[in-house]
Amino acid sequence: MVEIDDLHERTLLAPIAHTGRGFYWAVAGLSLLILWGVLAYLVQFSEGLGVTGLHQPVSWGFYVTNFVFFIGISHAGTLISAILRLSKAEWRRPITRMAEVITVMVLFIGAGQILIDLGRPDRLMNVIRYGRYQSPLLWDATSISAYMTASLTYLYLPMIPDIAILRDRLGKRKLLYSVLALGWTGTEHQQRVLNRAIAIMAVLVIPIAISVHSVVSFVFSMTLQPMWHSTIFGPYFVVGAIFSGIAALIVAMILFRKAYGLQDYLKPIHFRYLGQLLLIMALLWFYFTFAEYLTGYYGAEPEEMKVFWAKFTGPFWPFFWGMVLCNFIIPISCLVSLSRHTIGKVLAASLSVVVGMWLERFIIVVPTLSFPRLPFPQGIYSPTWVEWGETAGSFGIFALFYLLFTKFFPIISIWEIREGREGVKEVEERLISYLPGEIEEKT
Amino acid sequence: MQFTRRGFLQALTATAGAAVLLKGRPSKVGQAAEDVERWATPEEIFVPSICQQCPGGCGLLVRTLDGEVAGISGNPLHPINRGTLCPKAFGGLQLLNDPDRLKGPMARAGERGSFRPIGWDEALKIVTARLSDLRTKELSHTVAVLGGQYRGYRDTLWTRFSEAYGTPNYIRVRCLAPEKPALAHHFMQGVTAPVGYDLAKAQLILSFGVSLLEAWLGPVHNAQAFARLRRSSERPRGWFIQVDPRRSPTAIKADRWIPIVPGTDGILALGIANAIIREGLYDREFVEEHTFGFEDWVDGSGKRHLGFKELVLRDYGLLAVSAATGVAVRSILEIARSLASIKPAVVIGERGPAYGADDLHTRMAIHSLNALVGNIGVPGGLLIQGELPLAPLPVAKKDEIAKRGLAQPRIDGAGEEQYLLTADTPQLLPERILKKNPYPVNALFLFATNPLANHPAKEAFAEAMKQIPFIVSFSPFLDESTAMADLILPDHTYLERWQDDQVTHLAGFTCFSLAQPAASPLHQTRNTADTMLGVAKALGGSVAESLPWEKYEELLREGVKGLFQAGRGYVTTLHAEESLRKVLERQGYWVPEFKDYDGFWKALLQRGAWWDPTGIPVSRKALLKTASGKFEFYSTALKEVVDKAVKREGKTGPFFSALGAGKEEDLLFLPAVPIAPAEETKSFPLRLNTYRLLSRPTGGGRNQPWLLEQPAVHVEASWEGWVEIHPATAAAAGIKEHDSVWVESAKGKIKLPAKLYSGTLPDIVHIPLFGGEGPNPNDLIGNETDIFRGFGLLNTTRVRIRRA
Amino acid sequence: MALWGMVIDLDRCTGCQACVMACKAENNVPAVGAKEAKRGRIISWMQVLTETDEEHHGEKTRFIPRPCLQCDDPPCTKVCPVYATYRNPDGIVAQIYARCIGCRFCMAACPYNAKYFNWHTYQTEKPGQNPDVSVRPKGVVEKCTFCHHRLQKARERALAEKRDFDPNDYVTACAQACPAQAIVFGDLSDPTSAVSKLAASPRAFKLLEELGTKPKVIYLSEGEGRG
Amino acid sequence: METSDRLIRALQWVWVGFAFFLVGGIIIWIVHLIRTSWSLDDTLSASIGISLVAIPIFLVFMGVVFYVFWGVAVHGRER
Repeated sequence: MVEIDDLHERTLLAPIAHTGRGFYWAVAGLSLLILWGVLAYLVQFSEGLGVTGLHQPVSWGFYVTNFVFFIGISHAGTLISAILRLSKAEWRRPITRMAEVITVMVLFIGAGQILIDLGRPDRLMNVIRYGRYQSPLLWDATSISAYMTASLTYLYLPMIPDIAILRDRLGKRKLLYSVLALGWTGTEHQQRVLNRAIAIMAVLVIPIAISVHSVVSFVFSMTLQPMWHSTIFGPYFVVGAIFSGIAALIVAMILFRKAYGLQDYLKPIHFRYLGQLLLIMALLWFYFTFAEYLTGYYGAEPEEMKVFWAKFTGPFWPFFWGMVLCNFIIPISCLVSLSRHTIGKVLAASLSVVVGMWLERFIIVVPTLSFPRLPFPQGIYSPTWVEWGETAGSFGIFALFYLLFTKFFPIISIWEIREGREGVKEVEERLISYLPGEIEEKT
Repeated sequence: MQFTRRGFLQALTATAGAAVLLKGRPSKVGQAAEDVERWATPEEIFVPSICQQCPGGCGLLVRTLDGEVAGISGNPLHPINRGTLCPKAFGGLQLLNDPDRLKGPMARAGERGSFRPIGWDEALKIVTARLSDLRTKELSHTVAVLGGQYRGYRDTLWTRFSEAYGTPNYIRVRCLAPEKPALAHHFMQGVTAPVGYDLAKAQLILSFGVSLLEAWLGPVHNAQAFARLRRSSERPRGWFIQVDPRRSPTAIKADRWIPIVPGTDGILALGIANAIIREGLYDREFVEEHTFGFEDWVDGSGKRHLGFKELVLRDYGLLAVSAATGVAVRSILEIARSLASIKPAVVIGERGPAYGADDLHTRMAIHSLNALVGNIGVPGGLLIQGELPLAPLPVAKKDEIAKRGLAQPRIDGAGEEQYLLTADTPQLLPERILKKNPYPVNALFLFATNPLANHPAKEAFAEAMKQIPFIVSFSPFLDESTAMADLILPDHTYLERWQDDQVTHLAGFTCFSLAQPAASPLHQTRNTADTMLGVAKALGGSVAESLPWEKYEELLREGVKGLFQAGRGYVTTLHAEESLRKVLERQGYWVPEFKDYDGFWKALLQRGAWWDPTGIPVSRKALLKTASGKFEFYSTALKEVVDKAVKREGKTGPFFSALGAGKEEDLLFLPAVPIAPAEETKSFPLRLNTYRLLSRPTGGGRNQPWLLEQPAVHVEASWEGWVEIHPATAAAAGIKEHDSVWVESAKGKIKLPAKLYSGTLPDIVHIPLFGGEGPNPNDLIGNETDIFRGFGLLNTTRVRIRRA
Repeated sequence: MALWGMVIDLDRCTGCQACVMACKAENNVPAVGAKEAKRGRIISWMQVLTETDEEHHGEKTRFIPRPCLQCDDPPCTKVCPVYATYRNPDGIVAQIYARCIGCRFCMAACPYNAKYFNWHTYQTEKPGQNPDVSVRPKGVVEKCTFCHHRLQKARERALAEKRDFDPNDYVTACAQACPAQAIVFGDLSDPTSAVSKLAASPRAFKLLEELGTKPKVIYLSEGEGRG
Repeated sequence: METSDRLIRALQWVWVGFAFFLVGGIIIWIVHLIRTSWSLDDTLSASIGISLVAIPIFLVFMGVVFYVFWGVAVHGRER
């Protein structure tokens, strides 16, 4: 193994240089989950969607919930790293790549949920040949493919300098790295081109990310179903997405911090800032939920109230109150004071938010379908092992690809850390420039 | 040889072309022609047929493509259903193509239940050998024939066979005898033909427990009448009151649902009579001139007799009636006033299962309301069912053995002792066979009936069948009873056989439906009529002479000749032509449509039915045929029968004591229903009421998936029976919707899913007669017998429920 | 162009389900079996819905036979991503079984729940089926088509007999089978047709009319009392 | 310019070509959607409206990828 002298490079390249036993255990566990998911899908593909718990009024269930959930998590990455990069928040440096990787991985899995949900996946080409833009599903397809290309580019560009380091320092996979590094030698012209490109992408990604999740919500709000057909769905889903995105990011950061010993890169200060961001989003999310249900309750249309009471006191009350508990009560109580053992509190809050947000998507999709407008005979939707299998498989695939990514590329962007250390003086001047009045020269 | 594509096609069409000319449609000429046959459009013929899924007798139009049945729709010309159908008719498609149908005759191999297929000739040989052996041993009377719910020439054939063979035991196992008048009508009006109800013109229908729109004799015809009652251009919207312990779909569609304690319909009727009489709303003119026994009267020997009016005013005060029936006084008054004011009205009190213990007097009480408000002899009221002018068949020849056999007493004891008034008492069969009273049964024929499923005393029946040495079943399916048989001679389904149906009892017109086989038989089954004609011929002697026909078709052809020569009625034609003929007939011209009988027969096969719409006897003279020529509240005919029985057996005899020992003398002959004291209900608090579903065909329809999947509309159920429980009663027992529940009676217990249904009185649970494999309410029903109609009492059992 | 529509008189309808079974026989709609039915996957193009109004003391129950209402502004065809369901020139919302990818978006969008899904392969070629209607494979959505194949056959028969098409030749299986003649089918655009006259009755109302889907099945409410 | 250097450069062209192929494919698909909706006369306005937003965005992506490739891989080497 080549001796790597620079301190940062050594710690940040450590995960790529050698793989510990933990990695193999993790891969084994995750591949078990994936096996369960693949098995479940094969059974469903041969026998039809009848093996799931779906039935006549409730034609959508776990898969659509997972679709919205994973697309929601994808907002963690580019949106947060783009905003932090544009607002020049220095503490973003170790976080941006981790966030962007979540986005790219989870987008593929999110879009994959739609394929799993199709009754006839073998006729997918029909969407290409006979697609029609009047259908919100096609809006989804377009905006998700735009977001996918945007986040892939936005992930790839800042990695070029790091891949160049890998090409020079690391012995392994020289050809791959040299191709991907696009001949990066760190010249001043290349640096200027890269910075300008990243700036453009940062600006471009934010509106696309917002469009993705509002279009995902249009799949529901464009229909005439009670408690779906409402104007709040667009922003509500975007807020929910950012909320669940930050939570997922925090969980990933804590896991990698522990696994790869990145304690002095991901300091408690990072978690305190992200925790506060999570707190703000929790309050915002609660505000939107409160607004939606209050308007529904006050308006008291019979069909709306049927679904409303089904959520509050009817068969779906455990999921609804579980959602409120996980999304509001636990995060607020954890995140209010982050001075002492920040990591533990933030981890608890974000884990509960991830679970809560999955419940929130479930509460939006299933109750409305379970209580249609006309007195249609209703059954209660209970998912079968196939649906649990595919959910577990999706989480497994996401975690496995994330783990493999850390084996090929540094999870924290080395050149940005170095740029941060060198540019401290420049940051100082910028801070002073914010202050009013003349800057008297300090001798 | 290298075939170019074009060459191949030319060769193909050439052979196909030849094939077409050969037999009128492409025959199977080698593999290549297979595709051609599939491409060629099949020959589409619509064959009229008759639906046998219930006794309604609706006309079908079966669509056949190259001889294969591809669809069923209503026969637009048929007078009963005019092209419309009920849901069961479409189950016929699945009945025909049912994979579980027996493929051919089978004989028992080893112990009961295991069978080996045999050929038809061998099967017939076995039957003939057994029957002639019994005849020679002078045991012809020990042969019993059980017949289910059918009518027409199949019934005539079996009657002739039993007479010619010499057995009195041709027993009909059915709770509804549509071709005979109800006992109440016979005793109060002396009619011999069944009484019909002019539902189409009635302005008010008051129905006591008769689920018009679901069961009872032709729901399609009743639905059409109901539709005209509700919305028709000629008259305002009619009024429909349903008195029923259950809020059945009929009660839902009624303007008023009157929940009532099961079995107390008669008491309610008398309560209504009380209200009508007290407020003087009854039809004074009709009651004074055309009824007998209304006022108190003195008979020849100077003895004072209680009149109907005095009976009602004395015993049936509104408070007492309301307490007994659970119907509020206000409702009783409302019914009475609307019944008296809305004209023409009709009160229907006639249904398959018995109302309760005292069924005869209950029906007399209900029927007396018709007289009170003068519905008799007016359009929109009661009618008499006309006679079908079929050609009389030569009398069956009876040789010595037959005469001696027929002289023997019947095994079911119908017409003796307390069952004096019944034609068949299938309820008593099991115990009398077991006790070998009056004699052991050596052979049993089961035709269109499955006693081990739909007979209330089915466990006893199973025991009884074990002792019968020779059992023959004609069922096309291997149902419970057929599994116990020694020989199975499977019958065609109704789409594969010659078929007739003489519909009586509906809107008064007489209708004879005739059907040729719609499709060639799918399996080696045979029309039971042909089988029995074959057996008769093989038995020879007087049996062969009294059943001379080669095939069932010839019997039909001989009988239908009567219609041709009747000089009235028409083969059904398009509506326009029909109305023209009616106009002509009113002026007395009846123009024969056909010159010869062949033309008449072909047209009848082509159009499906013959009917005589005109001259429906509505007049009072036709309706009141009693000795006094009046409507008899106090039935003199019943008195005669009772006096004869008393002379024969004395007052302690079984008939008199069953009829009403200890009651006041006059109450026997008046429509007096005793108000039973509230009985103690300690161990079995709830009452059980069974009912028939519109979607369940006779014969159980065990394998008609469409009908099994959506059996009912008022509850959410599919593929299995259920028990309807009032939400309050269910909550008390901790039962939620769809929980499976044990329903227990003194006799047995079954497990069914519970359906919470608020359309019932809290202390009654309802179980549909679902048929098919599932748990059977007959396991619960006690074996009380209705002494007037010989069938079991289906709504007097007391049960209790608990969560399974 | 003919505007095919249907009037269902709820006063006459007895909830007997003859229309349901006639539709199943005519269109080879499968019976899904006991297990699948218990899971709530019954396919019934025409379905009689029972609306009970619990609050009223003598609670009122109403039978509503509900085919596909063939809306003129269908919410289901808007959302289909592959043009597998569309409003054809005859005004009937048709379903292309060969193109449907089974995403079930149209099922979620239809406020009347008139669309049904083949969760398994329920129906295969069996004897006694109607050859004019194709059997649907697993994984596709199916719905009432106003017996559209009967319209095509009626047109072909008119062509074969060299006369112009008579609207009365075309009637749906449910309208033909209804014993109470509660279902009347015909051309709404022709003012002399029975359907148009009935549609003008004061009792006429449309199901969920406020949603603006402009359904072509018009219901006549039940009458009260006499007259 | 040893062989491995030329191989890397070729592979880099392939890598960027693949990116162009992807984004270009999506643009062509959107155009195809417009054409079908125009030929079927099925809400043409929706297709055009969305493509007015979508196609420029994808073109921008193409631009950025090309700009980076040109700036880093081709010119940036020397200066």
